[in-house]
Amino acid sequence: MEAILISIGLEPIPAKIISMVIICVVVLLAFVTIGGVLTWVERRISGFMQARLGPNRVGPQGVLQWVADGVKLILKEDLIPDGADRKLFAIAPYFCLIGVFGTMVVFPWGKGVIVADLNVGLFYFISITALVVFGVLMAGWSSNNKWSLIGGMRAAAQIVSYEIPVGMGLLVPILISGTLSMGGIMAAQGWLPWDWMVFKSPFTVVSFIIFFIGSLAEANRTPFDLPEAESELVSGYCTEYTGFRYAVFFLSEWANLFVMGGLTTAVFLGGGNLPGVLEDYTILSILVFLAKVSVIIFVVIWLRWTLPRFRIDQLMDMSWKYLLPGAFIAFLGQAIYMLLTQHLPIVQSVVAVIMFLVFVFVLIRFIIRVRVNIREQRIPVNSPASDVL
Amino acid sequence: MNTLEIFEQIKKNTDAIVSFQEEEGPTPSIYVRSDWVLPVLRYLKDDEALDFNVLMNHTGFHETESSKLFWHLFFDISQAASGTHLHEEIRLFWHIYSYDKEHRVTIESSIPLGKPEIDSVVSLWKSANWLEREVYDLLGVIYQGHPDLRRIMLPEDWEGHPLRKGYVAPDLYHGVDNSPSEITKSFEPKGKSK
Amino acid sequence: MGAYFQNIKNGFKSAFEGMSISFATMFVRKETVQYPEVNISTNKTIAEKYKGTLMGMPANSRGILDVNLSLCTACQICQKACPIDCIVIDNVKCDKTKLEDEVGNPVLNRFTQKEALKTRTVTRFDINAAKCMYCGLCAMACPTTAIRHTNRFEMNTESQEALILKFVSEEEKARAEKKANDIEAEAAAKKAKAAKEEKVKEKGAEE
Amino acid sequence: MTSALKTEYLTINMGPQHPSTHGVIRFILKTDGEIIYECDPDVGYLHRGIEKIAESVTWQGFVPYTDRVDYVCAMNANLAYCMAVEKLMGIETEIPKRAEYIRVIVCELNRISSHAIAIGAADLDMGAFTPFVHFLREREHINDLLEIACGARLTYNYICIGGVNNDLSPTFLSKTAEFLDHFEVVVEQINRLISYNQIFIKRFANVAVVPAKMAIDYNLVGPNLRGSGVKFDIRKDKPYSVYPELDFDVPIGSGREGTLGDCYDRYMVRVEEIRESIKIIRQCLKQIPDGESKAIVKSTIKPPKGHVYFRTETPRGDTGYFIYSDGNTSPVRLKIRTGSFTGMSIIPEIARGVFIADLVAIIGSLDIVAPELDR
Repeated sequence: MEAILISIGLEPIPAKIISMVIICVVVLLAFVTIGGVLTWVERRISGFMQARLGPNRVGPQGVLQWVADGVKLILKEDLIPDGADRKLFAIAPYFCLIGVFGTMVVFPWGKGVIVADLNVGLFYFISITALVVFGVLMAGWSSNNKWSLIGGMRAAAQIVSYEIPVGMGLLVPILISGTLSMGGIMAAQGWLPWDWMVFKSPFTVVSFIIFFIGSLAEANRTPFDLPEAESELVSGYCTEYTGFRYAVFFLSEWANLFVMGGLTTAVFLGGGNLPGVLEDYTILSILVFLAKVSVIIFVVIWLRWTLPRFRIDQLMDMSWKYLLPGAFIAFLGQAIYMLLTQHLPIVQSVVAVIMFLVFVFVLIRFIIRVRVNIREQRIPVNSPASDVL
Repeated sequence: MNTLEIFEQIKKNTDAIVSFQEEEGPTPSIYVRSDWVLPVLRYLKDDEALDFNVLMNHTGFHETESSKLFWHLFFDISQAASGTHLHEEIRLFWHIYSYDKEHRVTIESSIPLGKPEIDSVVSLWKSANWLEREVYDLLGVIYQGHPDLRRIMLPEDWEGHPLRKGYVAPDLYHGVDNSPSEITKSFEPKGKSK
Repeated sequence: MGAYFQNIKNGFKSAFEGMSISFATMFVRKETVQYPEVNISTNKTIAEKYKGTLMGMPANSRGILDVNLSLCTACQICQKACPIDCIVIDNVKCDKTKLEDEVGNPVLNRFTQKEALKTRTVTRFDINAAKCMYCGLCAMACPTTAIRHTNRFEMNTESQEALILKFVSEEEKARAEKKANDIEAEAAAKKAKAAKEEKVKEKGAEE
Repeated sequence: MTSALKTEYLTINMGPQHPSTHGVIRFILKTDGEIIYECDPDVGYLHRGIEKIAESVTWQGFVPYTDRVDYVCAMNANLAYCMAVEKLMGIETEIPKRAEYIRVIVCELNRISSHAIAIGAADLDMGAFTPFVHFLREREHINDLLEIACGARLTYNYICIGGVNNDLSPTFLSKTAEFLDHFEVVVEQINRLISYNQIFIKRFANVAVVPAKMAIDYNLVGPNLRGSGVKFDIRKDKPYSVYPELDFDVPIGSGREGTLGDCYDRYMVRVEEIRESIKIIRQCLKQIPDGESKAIVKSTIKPPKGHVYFRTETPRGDTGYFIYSDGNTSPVRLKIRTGSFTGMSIIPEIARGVFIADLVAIIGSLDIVAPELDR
């Protein structure tokens, strides 16, 4: 970008500033659009999973629904409840927004398409997303609503607890790639499935599952959506919010979903890696990356519309009794495994292929179950009768 | 055991003033004078052969017509009543059942409207708690010894007991106008008295 | 320890099965009825645009009440049967077969009921559709099937007054009342005449 | 340790407008953090005075009101009232056989739809929205069927004193058979989706245990009582209508995932009752005789003077209609003892020391329907 601006005759420093502004605007707009579209995607997919249609009125297939929702929310009155801590109440949504949008600095859109490939990229990623918990806690506290307060407290307890398994889960890929930079971790993987981080060994599979569950909890998605558990806490920390602030909360929630998918893809699923011959096509790399992210997002949405929600004590049990020991074992196991197979790359590849085959086997089992279930649901009912008008 | 046998049992084992009622409807019942209700029900619950372990239902109603049943003459339940409600009374029913012995019985009693007081049976069955609160709320029966006698259906500051005959609902409650609209009035039947 | 791993296993197993079911649902027929676009009033009309498995309204569906005044005998049974007083009927003593319009043609020309029941004409038949609970008791009670439920259910209006279904218009009412007055006057005249004749007769007898 | 950490209690107002109170019910909670110390249900928001209305409408005219007592299973409420009046009039033996079978078919269909809502709402309270929508879809089919039968989808007014208002068409019978074949499989699938889910089991198991003695003491009825292990079903133990001729089981709680009488037992009793209802309807469809569908009853009903307390098994358990008649065209007193009422009265006792999230589970597992509770 900078190079293009210089080539059309700008000085280096203005060119740098202008290019930075352009990149910021582009990425910001991209995130807003993605967050918005994801709200529609979620509602549409949830509709299909419940034999409904979902929003299909605004635009083709309802794809512009999020614009209509956004306009409606922005036009709403900005209410601050009586007795609320006005300053904290006003500022809380933006903490969430910053926490999520700050990740775009190290967000690996594809091979080499990254705003700043920091050498502590992963570390930065985890730290900046922790800002979300401040926003949620502030929202819960300042709303002057007991349900919000409980929601905020739950969110704090939950996110703080789940930072640990997530961090431990990420240690395994870091161990393998030996770097914290996003680009470095992506470069440590190949484009074939068995070159991905997730299939490298049984321990990476475990750490992937732990990381995935943990990041679900951090993104406040079902089965870990306790902070806003609508059947218990009405709407949790955002009960009292309306209008634009509410829109900001929602935008950051769905953008967070995308960020989470991006991190999972980059660290475990090979990012935007391409086969050698296609390496120069950056657009293709971005597309591959986005395709993988969409799969992850689909799985997350799918989980949300399938599973019930945990209770707060079970949530803590899950984190401390199941995920954390598992993550430790995976980390130690991977270290020992790497030590043992240090000079046997063939064993490593064979294990990776076996892991991939296991995954394919599970997938086939899954498809068989799906077929059975489709057949069961298609048993006819209410077939046309002649004597009913 | 049927109601008659249970009646014989009560007669034999307690000093309660009871009478057997079978004229009214398909289910016979046992009439107990109001001050004997708690001892009789306690006996019914505690006796091993009877073992009435569940209070299915408790209710009552406001009987407006002057005494028409012969037993009123004997028991003279309205002796303590004030002059205005001399013949008006609240009849109360307890329907009890035994899951083990699989028999049921209806106990009834009546109390004068002027002094609607009776012993609570919460100490025997916990389900009586809310059932008695409901009767208190809607009929104004005061239960002696009830742990938590508050209104249950209506708001705390409601006046009157709606299930009493002749109760007129207030047209205005906390500024909410409850009087019928013009349309409703135009639909009121002329000849039909409600 | 066994329970610990059993928990993990059961958790994954049940989540696996659950996810297969919700995924399978994506491939079955969508049940949503896109209502204003799909006409749901009968099974045939719903099938035109709708692919799901829900049914249209059956023939005996209890919608908004309709009254066929040519069958109504003003017996007021429906008014009495209605538990919430949403029907009100006024009538005058007048054979409705004798009603004529301005030109002189009979207003009604087809009757199925018995002669004896034609002696009354309805001057007011109002149904408060806002209050009606569509229980069907009036239609069941009606001896001539004059009042019945239709398949219609849409009734959006701007005011509560518009929800009162008036089956007798003002001019019909005026006409019926006029006719009733005429009949009454006629009857009175006849009576007076008869009385006069009687008197005359009596006088004659006296004389 | 607990005493050192003890803080002031937090008083929270749950309801009357809360997503999971199943209607307009209010709970005043005193909590220690998230743990409930005291729970005081405040009911009556839906008190419409139906019992008072009964005193001014005709006997037949009260049937539509029973629909409104419990709109989730209006057929069963119709049946309960009509059978009580028939008993009072002494015409319960005159009801035609066909009418009795029709009553059982529609009531059991309604029981299925009511249990579907109960189970679905419990799932919804646990955060799983999809099973609820699946159950709503299946219930929609039952509504379609009952609409063929009587013309209304929710407030039926189908069962009347002396039989049923109109005969069933052959279409209804064939469509019901088809629906059952579909539903039997689909309901098992929905169970696999949610009822056997590990998270769901963990949420419901060992929560709010009601031992049999306590259940009887509080007069819990229906599935709630059977969930505590008491094998009592009025359809079986005090049979009415044609239930003695039908073969079905009474499922009871067994403590399969925890303690006997916990939320999961109550929930699973409902799941199994759906299976039993399917069995009952299948038998009825096979055995239903031809003939009249309504006994001849005068249009102006005047039952003799007297009182009756008649119990029937509705989806929310033993619903008793107490009627006192003085021989006039409307009852002197009509009292409806419903399952939700007693179910609600046990909540202060079992909701002590549980999480707020568990209170939601308790309400869901007790299957409380607000209009039935307040009447």
